Amino acid sequence: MTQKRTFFTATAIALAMSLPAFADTPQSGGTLNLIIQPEPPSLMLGLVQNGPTQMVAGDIYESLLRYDVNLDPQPSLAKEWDVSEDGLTYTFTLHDDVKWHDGEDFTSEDVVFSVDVFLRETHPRLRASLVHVESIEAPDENTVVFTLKQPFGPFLGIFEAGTMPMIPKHIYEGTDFANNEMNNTPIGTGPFKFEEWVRGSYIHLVKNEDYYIEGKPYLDEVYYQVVPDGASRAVAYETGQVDVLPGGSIENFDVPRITAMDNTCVTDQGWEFFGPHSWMWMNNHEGPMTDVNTRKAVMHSLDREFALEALWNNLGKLATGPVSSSTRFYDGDTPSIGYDPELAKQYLADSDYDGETIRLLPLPYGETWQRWAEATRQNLIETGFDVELVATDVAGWNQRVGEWDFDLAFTYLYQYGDPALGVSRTYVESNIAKGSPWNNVAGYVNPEVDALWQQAAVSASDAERQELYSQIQDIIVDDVPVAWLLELGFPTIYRCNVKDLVTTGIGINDGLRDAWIEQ
Amino acid sequence: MIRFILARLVKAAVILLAIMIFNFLLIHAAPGDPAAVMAGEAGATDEKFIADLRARFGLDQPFAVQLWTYVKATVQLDLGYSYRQSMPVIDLIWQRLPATILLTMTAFVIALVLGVIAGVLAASKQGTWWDTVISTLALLFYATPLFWVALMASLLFSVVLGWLPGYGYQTIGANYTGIDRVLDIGKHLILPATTLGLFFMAVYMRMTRASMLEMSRLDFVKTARAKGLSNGVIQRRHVLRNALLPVITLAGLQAGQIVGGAVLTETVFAWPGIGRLLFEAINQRDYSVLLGVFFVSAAMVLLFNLITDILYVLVDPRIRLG
Amino acid sequence: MLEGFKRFTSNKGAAIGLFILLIVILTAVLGPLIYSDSPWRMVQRPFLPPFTVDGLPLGTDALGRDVMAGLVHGARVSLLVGLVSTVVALVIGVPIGAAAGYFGGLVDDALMRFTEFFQTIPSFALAIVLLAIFQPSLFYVILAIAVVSWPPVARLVRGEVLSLRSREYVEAATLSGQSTFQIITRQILPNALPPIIVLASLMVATAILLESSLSFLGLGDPNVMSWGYMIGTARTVIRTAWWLSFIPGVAILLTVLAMNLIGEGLNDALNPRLSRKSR
Amino acid sequence: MSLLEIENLAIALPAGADRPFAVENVTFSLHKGEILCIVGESGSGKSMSANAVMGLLPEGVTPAEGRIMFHGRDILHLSEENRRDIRGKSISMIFQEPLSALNPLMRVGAQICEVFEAHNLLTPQERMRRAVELLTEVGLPEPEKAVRAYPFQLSGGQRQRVMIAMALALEPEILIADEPTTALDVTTQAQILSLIEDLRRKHEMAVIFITHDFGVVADIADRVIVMQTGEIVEQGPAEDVLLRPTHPYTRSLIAAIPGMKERPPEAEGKAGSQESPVILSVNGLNKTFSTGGGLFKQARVVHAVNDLTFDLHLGETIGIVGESGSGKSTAGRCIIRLIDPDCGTVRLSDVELTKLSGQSLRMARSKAQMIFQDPFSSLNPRARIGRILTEGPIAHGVPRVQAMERARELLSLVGLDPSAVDRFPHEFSGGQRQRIGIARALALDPDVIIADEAVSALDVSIQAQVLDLLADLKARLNLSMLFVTHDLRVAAQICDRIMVMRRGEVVEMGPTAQVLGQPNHEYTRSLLAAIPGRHHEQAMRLAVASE
Repeated sequence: MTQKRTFFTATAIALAMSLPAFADTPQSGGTLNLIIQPEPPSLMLGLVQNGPTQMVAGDIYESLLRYDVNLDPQPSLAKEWDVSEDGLTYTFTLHDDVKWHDGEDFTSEDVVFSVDVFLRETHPRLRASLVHVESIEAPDENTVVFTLKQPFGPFLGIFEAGTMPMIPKHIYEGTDFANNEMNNTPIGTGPFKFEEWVRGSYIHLVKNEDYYIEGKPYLDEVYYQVVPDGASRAVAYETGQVDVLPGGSIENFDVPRITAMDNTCVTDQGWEFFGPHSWMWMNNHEGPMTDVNTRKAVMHSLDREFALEALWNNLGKLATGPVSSSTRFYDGDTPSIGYDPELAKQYLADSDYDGETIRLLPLPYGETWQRWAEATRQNLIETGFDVELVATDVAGWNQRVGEWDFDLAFTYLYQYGDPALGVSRTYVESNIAKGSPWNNVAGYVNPEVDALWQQAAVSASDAERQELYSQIQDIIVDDVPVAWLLELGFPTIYRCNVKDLVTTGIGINDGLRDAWIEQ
Repeated sequence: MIRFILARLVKAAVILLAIMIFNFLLIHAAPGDPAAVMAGEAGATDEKFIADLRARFGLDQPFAVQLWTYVKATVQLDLGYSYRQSMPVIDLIWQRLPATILLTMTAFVIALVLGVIAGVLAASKQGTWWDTVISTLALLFYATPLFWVALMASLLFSVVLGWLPGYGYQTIGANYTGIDRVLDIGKHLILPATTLGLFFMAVYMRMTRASMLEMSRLDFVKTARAKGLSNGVIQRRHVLRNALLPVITLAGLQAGQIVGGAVLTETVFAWPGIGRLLFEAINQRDYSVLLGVFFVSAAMVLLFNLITDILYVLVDPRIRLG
Repeated sequence: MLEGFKRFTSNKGAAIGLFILLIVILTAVLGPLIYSDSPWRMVQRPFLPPFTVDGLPLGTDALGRDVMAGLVHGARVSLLVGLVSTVVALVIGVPIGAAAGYFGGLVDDALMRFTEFFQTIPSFALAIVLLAIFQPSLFYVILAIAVVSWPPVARLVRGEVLSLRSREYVEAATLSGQSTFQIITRQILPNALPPIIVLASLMVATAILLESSLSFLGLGDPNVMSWGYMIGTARTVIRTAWWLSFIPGVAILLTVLAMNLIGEGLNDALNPRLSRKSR
Repeated sequence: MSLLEIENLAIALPAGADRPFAVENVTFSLHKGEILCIVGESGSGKSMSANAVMGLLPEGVTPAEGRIMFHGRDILHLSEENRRDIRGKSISMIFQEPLSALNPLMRVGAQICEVFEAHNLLTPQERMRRAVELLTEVGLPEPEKAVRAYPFQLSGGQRQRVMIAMALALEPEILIADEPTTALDVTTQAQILSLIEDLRRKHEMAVIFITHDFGVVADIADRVIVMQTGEIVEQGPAEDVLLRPTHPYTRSLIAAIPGMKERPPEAEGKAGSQESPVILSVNGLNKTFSTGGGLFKQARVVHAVNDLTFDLHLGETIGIVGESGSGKSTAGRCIIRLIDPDCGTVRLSDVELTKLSGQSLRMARSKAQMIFQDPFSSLNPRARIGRILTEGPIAHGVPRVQAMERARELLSLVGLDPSAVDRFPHEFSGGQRQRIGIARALALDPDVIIADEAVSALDVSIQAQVLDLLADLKARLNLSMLFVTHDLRVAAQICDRIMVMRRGEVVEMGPTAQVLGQPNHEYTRSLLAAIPGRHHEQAMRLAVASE
């Protein structure tokens, strides 16, 4: 089976989008002010890949592909690509007139350097995928060939800027990457260039006049404003000082009020690629949560509808299991995990829980999470648990979760569009290791499921993968190793005259290439 | 006098050194491994990544070595490097410090000037409704939580009335220059500086009032009256000057509290100063930034104290010449 | 002493302060009996304004919890933290100050350098760091507040002891063969008590403020409902539900005000420097 | 012709004071050029009338009745403006404590210039010139430099001279001096008194001189007013009042002046107690204080006690006499190790005190007890008298009941009711407290008592009583005593031998009669010469004796 998709013009992309804004002709000019929260530690996307960094650096750096809201690949630096029938060879053809911000030419050599040298050293998440890669070659200036050792289903899903940003070889080759001075003045190929960063205040980007797509970008200047306080961020939008509130920049409580304002639009699109999925870790290693009945009692105690309504403004959905509905191979037909206090009490009675204090770790990411933990504690207390909140800051949370020093702990993780990339990592036995809060922290062990994950990842057939993943979801939901909560809905709030703000499944993190302001 | 200042400087330096060691010990006693935090934010899962980070930040060195390195570097004003923010700590602080100094100094001046004026007024009109009103206000300000009054002020003046900007340091994206910029910053400064100053204003007011009343009872005031001096001259020249001595001492001591109060004010008003930097750094366990901010704020307090000492010397001949 | 009490109650401000404090104490002691349910219980729709629903006089917060219940339970925490941390601060500060003042010389130098050192560190920032290290729980909140508030006690006690040490009755006690410990505890400290009591009452006020500030920043004990916590959580919704921050703020203000008024009243009553002036 | 007429003046005290009026029915006049002394004990209201003249009554204290006529106007009813005009210009005033009466933050010259400024006189340059002239006139050394000095840089006597210069600046008609020499040493006091005397003559000023000291009165007064609890009990020319007092209160005051009564002959005879055994032997005692030393500053070294050597015999009283700063109190405290001496030995009975420490020192020290100066600070205000008197014995192992029994006996011994054990110190008067202090010193049956200015803070009549008590106890219990005082007359009354100290050194030591009668040392002579009222002493003594 050969897949071949080629797109040439921006209008073609726009046509493929489901967003309604393209009826108008884009207008050039204007300044866009966005909130950035928290202030990113660095803008060098090759070194730091957290949310804020990616949001700003997504304008500066690009990768070979982008993904639409259905997670289908779209052209970016690669104008076309070809996957061999055996699923082992991926050939990318690059745009031929792309230049770095400092004027140097962007070539296939840069791609090889970025992936094989730079990112292989600095990017742990990509490194995990690169184990499947046999070789990366640049037969000519505009062609890059990836050869795999064996088929890897989700491979075409890793060519996104946050996973595989293109790094300028002429700047970084042979240097100490982490301490290169140029990290403070990032050079990419993206639609906007880095201009100035006043720490604690704002990051200023300006239009890349030499961008390879004629006419783009439309905006002249972009400011990412650093406003550390949620209420102040809301005020900044209200008083017109910023135009865009990306997901998570204001407290959820403020969302209804802000979205009710004039000339204000809201979308929860642009998160499909990440598929932020929240759950409570349950400690399967030791303590009361080792008993499946206790875990089920917890699961059915949780009034997630209330949380969705009171805390998340009905943005997002109830999770039905380990896989987000926006992630590929989702299967909703799994055993019910809904709110049922009576059932919860029954499971609790059947369990060997004998009244010990359950230590619940909230996620130290602000008000909503804190409130959620408080509501959850109350839910559990009403079922008959004795629960104590353990206050931590981010560092303490990381440490406790990484060291399995908890009974219940809130968390949420991205799924990166494919179960093999973002789901299996938290359920397979091989990923149980102290020290990291992002692996199989719960300590879920099921050899049968492990085998299925293995099989699904290397299958080249989507149909076969779907079947395997459905099977996995069924088994895991029945084991309740963790208590799944919500598929989080992060609303992007913006002035309605800002058009084409979110055009891909990665949202604003994919850069403001297409955005324009209606005058 | 130079001797006196030199002696104070040496003392300050010793305290500063002690603070360095103390801070280092304290913060390293904290749970939470900075490498784990950074790895987490990078979305990393593997051990190697964390180990690399630890090595890169010297976190794998013996404790004593880390301490010695820190003290040596701090003495040379090298406050380390924040890997979380990819910047030398001293640069981070330099960026934030002016905003904090602007805020605290303005608050301090507001508090001192208004506090002393109100205190003098209350003392000279002791027992009248002036005194009652001023003393009651002072009592209220003294009892009001700083963060709460900041919240209420921003609600009232920024949200409801829309008179003043309620957050930040300057109008976002306005890019004013010259006098416009000064005015813009000034406008942003009013609410945070006033709310921060309010508590201290109450302190200075009460102190000035009490001190004025106490001085009025002293013999030299009687002498001044016996000379036939007018009440105004007596109050100004004899009572106030003497009454200000304890106020100066207190003001110097309070300076440290103002820096602390700035953490709350800066958080509520999104003021980009070191108070906010401190709170962020604690949340992220950014050791080098934490140590740096602590060091700088303690140094600021010591500087304030030194200035107070010098002022005291200038005002009080008994210390200058005795 | 009796005369002092009369002077105290005849002071209008002190009487008001005492009245408010009594209400707060009553609330703290009896309130939780009336509001015996956990203040964390979600009882109604979120964000009900005050006086709109029967049985919920002050409305509900962001999770539909009873604000009145929170206020009542918060009184207990504020008073507890205020009192206990003051006691702990006294336990640290009084011996240090007494030793420094009584023995003088090197002991004084060492102890005062130590005290000065704690005074130089911005105390609020120190409290934040201490809590960050120990993880916030009621115990550590109290400890952190005590640790940052003892230096003034030590300085005050030192000053008092220093001046009392050279009093002739102390010399007489020395000559009569009493031990140093006896002299400090029986001759000196009882006479240093009035200013210590005054300072302690003001410290309670400061401690309540500190606790609320820490809780406001999210560094309070998450299992305990406190006024500072209530404001901290309401801060984000101040635009839509201003009363959620306003009401606990007033509670703090009144309690701290009461403590300050009482402190001032005690000061006038116990340190009647003015009354011995006329001669 | 009288310059100032005070008629029927009554001054009301605020509610809650111990009496409704500070003074009542006060009527007197002041004549041009005369010195009028108002004399009385503390609480007699002697300063009040003078303060009323200046309009400087303390807050809450107001004139209730009467008038004060000055140049035909009633001062009490003048506007503030007019009163200010009088103050400093027509009537000026000096105070008891010259340090606190001067603004510590202003130069002396500037404070003098202010007087002219207050009345809009002269240019700034002229004012400064006048300030220098005035300082010259009041006898301040180096007046050119002195105008630039701050008060703290001057000595007590110099400060009072500055105050006087200030008061003289506008050549007032009346100078009110409110106990101007009480805080000064006796030699300085003599100088200031003669300065006031001189200036009065030169400027033809009238002076109202308020004092508690009949010696001072005898030295300078033209006329005398004696006050008791707010009322004038006697007034008249100095000689009449001093030598022929009509009111019993006046008589008792004069009789109470130390030295007014002859020492009983048997006391003189006992001066021979030199033959009795030595109970306290002090040898080569030294103590130096250094102050203000620091990293960058030279320490200032003061020899407080320099090579003190003497023996005290059983039953003997030695007076240690000197002015402030002479080291007399330090010497007393070094002997019983309240202050640790630098070197030298103190042998008490057979114990060498200087070698002891800790518990053994505590035990040995019970044999030397002290009576203190200030009756207000010498008793723990929070302890009942019973506790105060028993703490010592109990610390030395006496059972509580027995100690309490002894306490009652001691109270009777010092002339107090034994029931006093249940009361607190503030319930007693100054004199009674001093008796309690004596009882406490006796509670441990000491071999030696050191009395440190034991009667200096007391009013003269109380002083006499306490001195009598001490003399009586001494005789009855055969006490050996070191009597530290600044007052030669007090020393003369109770001591067998006198030791005169100056700047840490003993300048003269000998039997009382010899030291006071034929002093060897120049300094002793100058001290004796400075005793106020000395020249009238004989006459007054005769007057008292003739009663």
